[in-house]
Amino acid sequence: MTGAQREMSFYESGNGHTGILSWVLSTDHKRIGLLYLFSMFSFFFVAVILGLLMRLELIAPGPSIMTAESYNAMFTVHGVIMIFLFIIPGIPAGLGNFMLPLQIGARDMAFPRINLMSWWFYMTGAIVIIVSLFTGGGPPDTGWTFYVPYSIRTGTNVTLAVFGVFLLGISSTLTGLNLVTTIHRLRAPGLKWFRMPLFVWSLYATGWVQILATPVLGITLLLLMMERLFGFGFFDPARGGDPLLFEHLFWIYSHPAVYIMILPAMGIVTEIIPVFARRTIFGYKAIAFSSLSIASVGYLVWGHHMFTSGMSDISRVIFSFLTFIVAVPSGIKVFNWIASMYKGSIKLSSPLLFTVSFIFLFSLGGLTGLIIGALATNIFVHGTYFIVAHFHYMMFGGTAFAFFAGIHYWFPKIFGKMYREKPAITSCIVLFAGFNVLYFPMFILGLEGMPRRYYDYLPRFHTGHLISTVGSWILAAGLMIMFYNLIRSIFIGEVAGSNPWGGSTLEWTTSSPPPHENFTEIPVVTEGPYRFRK
Amino acid sequence: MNQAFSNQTGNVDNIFLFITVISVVMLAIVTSLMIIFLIKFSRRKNPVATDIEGNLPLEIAWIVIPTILVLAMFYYGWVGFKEMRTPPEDAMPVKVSARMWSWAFTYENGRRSGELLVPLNKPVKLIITSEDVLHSLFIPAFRIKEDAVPGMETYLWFLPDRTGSYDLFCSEYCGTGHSSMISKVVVMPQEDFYAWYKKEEKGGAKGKSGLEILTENGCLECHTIDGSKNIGPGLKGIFGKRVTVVTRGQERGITIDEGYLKRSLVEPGADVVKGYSDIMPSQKEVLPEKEINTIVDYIKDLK
Amino acid sequence: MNKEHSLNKKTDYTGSKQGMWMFLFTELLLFTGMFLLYSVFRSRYQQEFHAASSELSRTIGTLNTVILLTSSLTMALSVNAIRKDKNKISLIFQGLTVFFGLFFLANKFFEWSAKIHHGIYPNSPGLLAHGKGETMFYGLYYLMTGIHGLHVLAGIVLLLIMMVLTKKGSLNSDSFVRLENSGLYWHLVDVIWVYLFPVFYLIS
Amino acid sequence: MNINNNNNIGYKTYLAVWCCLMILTAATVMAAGMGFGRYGSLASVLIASAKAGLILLFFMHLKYETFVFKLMLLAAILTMAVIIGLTFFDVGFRDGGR
Ligand code: HEA
Ligand code: HEA
Ligand code: HEC
Ligand code: CUA
Ligand SMILES: [Cu+2]
Repeated sequence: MTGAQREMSFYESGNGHTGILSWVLSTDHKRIGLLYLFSMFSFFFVAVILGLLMRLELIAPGPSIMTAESYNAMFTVHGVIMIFLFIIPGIPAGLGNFMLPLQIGARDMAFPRINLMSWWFYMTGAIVIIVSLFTGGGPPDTGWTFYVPYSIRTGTNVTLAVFGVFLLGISSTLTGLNLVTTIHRLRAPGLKWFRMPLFVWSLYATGWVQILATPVLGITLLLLMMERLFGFGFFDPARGGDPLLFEHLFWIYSHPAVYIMILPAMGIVTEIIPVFARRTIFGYKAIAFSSLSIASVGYLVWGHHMFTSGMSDISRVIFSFLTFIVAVPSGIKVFNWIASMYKGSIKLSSPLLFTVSFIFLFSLGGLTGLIIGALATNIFVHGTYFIVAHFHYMMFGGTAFAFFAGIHYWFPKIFGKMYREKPAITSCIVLFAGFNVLYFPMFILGLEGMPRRYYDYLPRFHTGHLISTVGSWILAAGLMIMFYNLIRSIFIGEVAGSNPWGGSTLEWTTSSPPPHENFTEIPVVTEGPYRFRK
Repeated sequence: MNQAFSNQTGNVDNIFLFITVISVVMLAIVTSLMIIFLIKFSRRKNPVATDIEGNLPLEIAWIVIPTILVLAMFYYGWVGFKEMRTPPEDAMPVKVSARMWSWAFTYENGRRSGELLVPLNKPVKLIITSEDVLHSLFIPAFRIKEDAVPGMETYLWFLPDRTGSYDLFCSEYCGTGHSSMISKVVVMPQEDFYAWYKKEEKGGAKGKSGLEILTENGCLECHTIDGSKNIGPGLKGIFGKRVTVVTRGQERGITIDEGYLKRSLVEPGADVVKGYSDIMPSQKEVLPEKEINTIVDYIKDLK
Repeated sequence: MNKEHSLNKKTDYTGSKQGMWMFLFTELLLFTGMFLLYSVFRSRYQQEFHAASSELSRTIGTLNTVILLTSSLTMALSVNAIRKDKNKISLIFQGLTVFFGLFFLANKFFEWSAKIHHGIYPNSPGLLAHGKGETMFYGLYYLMTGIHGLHVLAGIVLLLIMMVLTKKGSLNSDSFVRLENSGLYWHLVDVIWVYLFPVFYLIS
Repeated sequence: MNINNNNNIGYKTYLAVWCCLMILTAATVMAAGMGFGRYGSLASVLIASAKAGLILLFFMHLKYETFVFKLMLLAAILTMAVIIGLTFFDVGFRDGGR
């Protein structure tokens, strides 16, 4: 985009189509990654608005701005969008798609057409979900967990919405398949397994979880649809079924799914710290292996969502034990990150500031995960706002903050422009503050006994909810600053060089934005990542 | 959180405290180290970084120490849990039946109540089930909770050691009325409790009036008696009216008669009034025959 | 789809196969969900499952097993043939495989319609009257053989496409990975049936 | 690539495998007929696994693939086992009614 000698970027090079078609029919991983990012953020905004409306409803006891039915539909749609349309595809299919081939020195993903297909599945699923909101019995009101028997009995449009989620599941599986195969097959010459950037390692672990867990969601949702349409009775005790089996099946997917969300986020954090500390990462192998072990042990703990469900006592004990085991590799990562700052030469730019916020919020959320992983305390706080606080700390404070960090870090690579640093820092601080004002009171509310998914509450919970609602406004302000800054910079930002941060991984060796096939010449790798001094 | 309302309260709170203290310490260590490093090794103060690839003893330490800590947490959580799951032999059994969106507590002598009344200092065992969808019985002051699952019995127990009245919530999402599925636990001195326990139910031998039954059984959570619509159809003046119902997927028109009303109570899923969901809990084996008849008569007269 | 793909890469034989295998894993896990339900209900309703199973025709079940296993043989042989540049033979074997697949489906069709004729299908009054265990058994039977049948159907469609490609000559001894992958899919569907057969027809 | 690495499987091998499969099918039907009770279901699962193994190894060429493929299949199978196994800690030990 700058000098005439510069190669054409992937924005400019033609692919036989023009206009919008050159995007939605493109098999270029960079274009698909941007398609994902763009569509994700559109849906994300819908869900944010729903979240803000929910908070508004909860600002005071008694009905405020909506009916119970609409509130129930809102947290369901909020949850479904945030989980299935935003945070699960978020990093792997958005940033991962864009960065993975660049980081391993490949020209594209292993299956470019499947890559495009998965975006189409994603869009179709999203459209089906949107259609389900306005047709039939109206938006689903089951919560994102779709627990039977309520989800079988309710007259709302659950069947269609669930079908939409099923399609999203296919999309996610295909993404995972592509990630894993790409990493196996398309690494540049010399890029041995233990020379890969750690973001790639985390995508590898994520890909496997997507492949091996998502089909279980598929069959679970299929069963739910069949149950509604044909009445098999698998979950209906009157016919010999067992409602707890649905919970098992659902969490067999949905617990590993939280690692689909967090692993790539951890990967981003691991990329950013060494670059801004200008030193190598501490404990490369430990971080790589902890990704793999989080992914695999993550399969063994789904029962911790069912400690009060009536599951057998033995399995409650076993699942609690296993839950504590997964906490250890997460801890290893946190300690490695901190150690990687030791004796660095740190520049606290906005990507690093988001990363540091991540580490704090993730640790707080994760440590509360230990409280709810212990049996006796889980029985107390399960189904209360304590859980709501835990998972917002993990998904938003964790994944989304890392996502922010990643967006800021790779922004110059993706768009070839630089954003303004001051507003970026401001937005991070405002987001961080708003976040804690919004979600920390929820821990207290939970301990006082406030159940989740309550449209209305007793007056004694008022203070906490009020503070929380105010926090949601602060957060929204932070979000607005950040997006304004980023979007503005796409158009009128200063031109960024190919390597503004002095990064040492392969994506920084090509121009910004990268050319159509990423590299003029496939690089040859001779050493591990994060070498800043030669 | 420091007042003991039942034996479980202290039990759970101690474990909570144990894990929280460790967690806060951990968080403090992590955060302060991070901030110290950010300041001390900022580019201004430390322009040249030192590469450190790893340090085996350190890495082993931060694998082993957290492992020990989490195992301790698991252990205490388990011990506390065992206590929560072992009711004493002499606990007073109370059957709990959850349905959209009310609770019914049935005592050994058949006494029924919509609130949970219990005697002070006597262990109580709740045997919980649901008539329709999942619910969860949650008493925050006692730190206990267990789901009500259709077709299954689950249990809880506690030993109340202070009189008073405490909130009882439904904490598993169960539909529109989930947030109003609230009741109370009333812990009373033993004499008071037994006086209530032995008393004849309201209405005595004559039985309750139709409206009383509707109120006590949560019918009015979904139905009105003034003709307006709610979750379910209004009950005023429906007798003799023609309605469209969905029977096994087929629509058909019927006239509401006694047989239909009874069926609506006992087998609500058989004919679902068009425009409504099939969510009404069946009253089969919940209400005695006599009371069902009373209701039907009451609805007939509700003009 | 569009041109940019073709300038991208030479096909990666092992990579394609690896992708296919991973897709097969997702199929396996899809069925795992159903086998999970099966094993739970089987352990809960031992007697009833036995009784219900004896109402299924072992003859048809065995016949279908033989058919599918044979179709796997012809499938393997067709891949073998194309590698040795014997496109004609390969085409014949592919056709045979399709034929066996259809044969299998026809049997399934008659088996199902007989049962449905007897009033035994999900949510039918006839089935519900048989009690909980049998309701679960037949529910699982329809679910699992149904979804399996859909997979057979998908395999047939896939093979028909391969036959066209073989005929056109775009599959040959240099480029046969698409046929090999279709074969992998076909064999996997077979493997699943190998488990479905004893699990539904042979409960003793 | 080593595109021809498993070219040497002949018709004979395939036919032999098919024969084994037929024999195993006959065996499992017969075993079921004899009514071994509890061991019967174990036997039929074992026989099915033998058949599945044959198909995987020969028809699907797993025997001739690299170690990576085998490892991945192992991971998938382990996952399946874990899913079913852990669930049984619940359904096998639940004391509430059913
Ligand atoms: C990104 C998503 C994400 C992540 C990463 C996690 C991570 C963890 N989660 Fe969370 N969780 C959710 C998202 C997530 N969770 C969601 C969405 C729900 C609710 C779903 C619903 O019901 O709607 C939920 C619910 C949930 C429950 C069920 C609550 C209930 O409903 O009763 C439990 C119970 O055990 C739990 C535990 C844990 C644990 C132990 C971890 C661990 O992996 C955390 C590990 C991290 C740390 C421990 C912190 C860092 C470590 C250190 C600072 C080192 C020192 C630490 C030690 C002493 C070990 N989670
Ligand atoms: C990623 C997941 C995610 C996110 C981001 C949020 C965001 C928000 N959530 Fe969400 N929430 C869920 C997932 C999420 N939620 C889920 C799964 C449930 C459970 C549903 C159920 O019970 O079934 C839930 C439930 C839930 C409840 C409980 C409902 C109840 O139990 O009654 C409440 C109540 O206040 C709430 C509020 C909010 C608010 C105010 C926001 C936000 O709107 C706050 C405003 C946010 C911002 C202003 C910015 C956020 C920015 C990012 C996330 C990063 C974007 C990244 C880049 C730009 C790079 N949520
Ligand atoms: C969870 C909500 C709910 C509760 C509680 C409930 N109902 Fe209903 N009821 C409904 C719904 C929804 C319908 C309409 C669908 C149907 O027919 O099943 C209905 C239908 C009926 C009808 C038929 C009305 C008509 O117009 O045809 C009667 C009579 C009735 N209910 C009586 C009762 C009585 C008596 C109780 C209490 C013992 C009760 N209901 C409790 C939801 C409820
Ligand atoms: Cu009952 Cu929620
Ligand atoms: Cu979990």
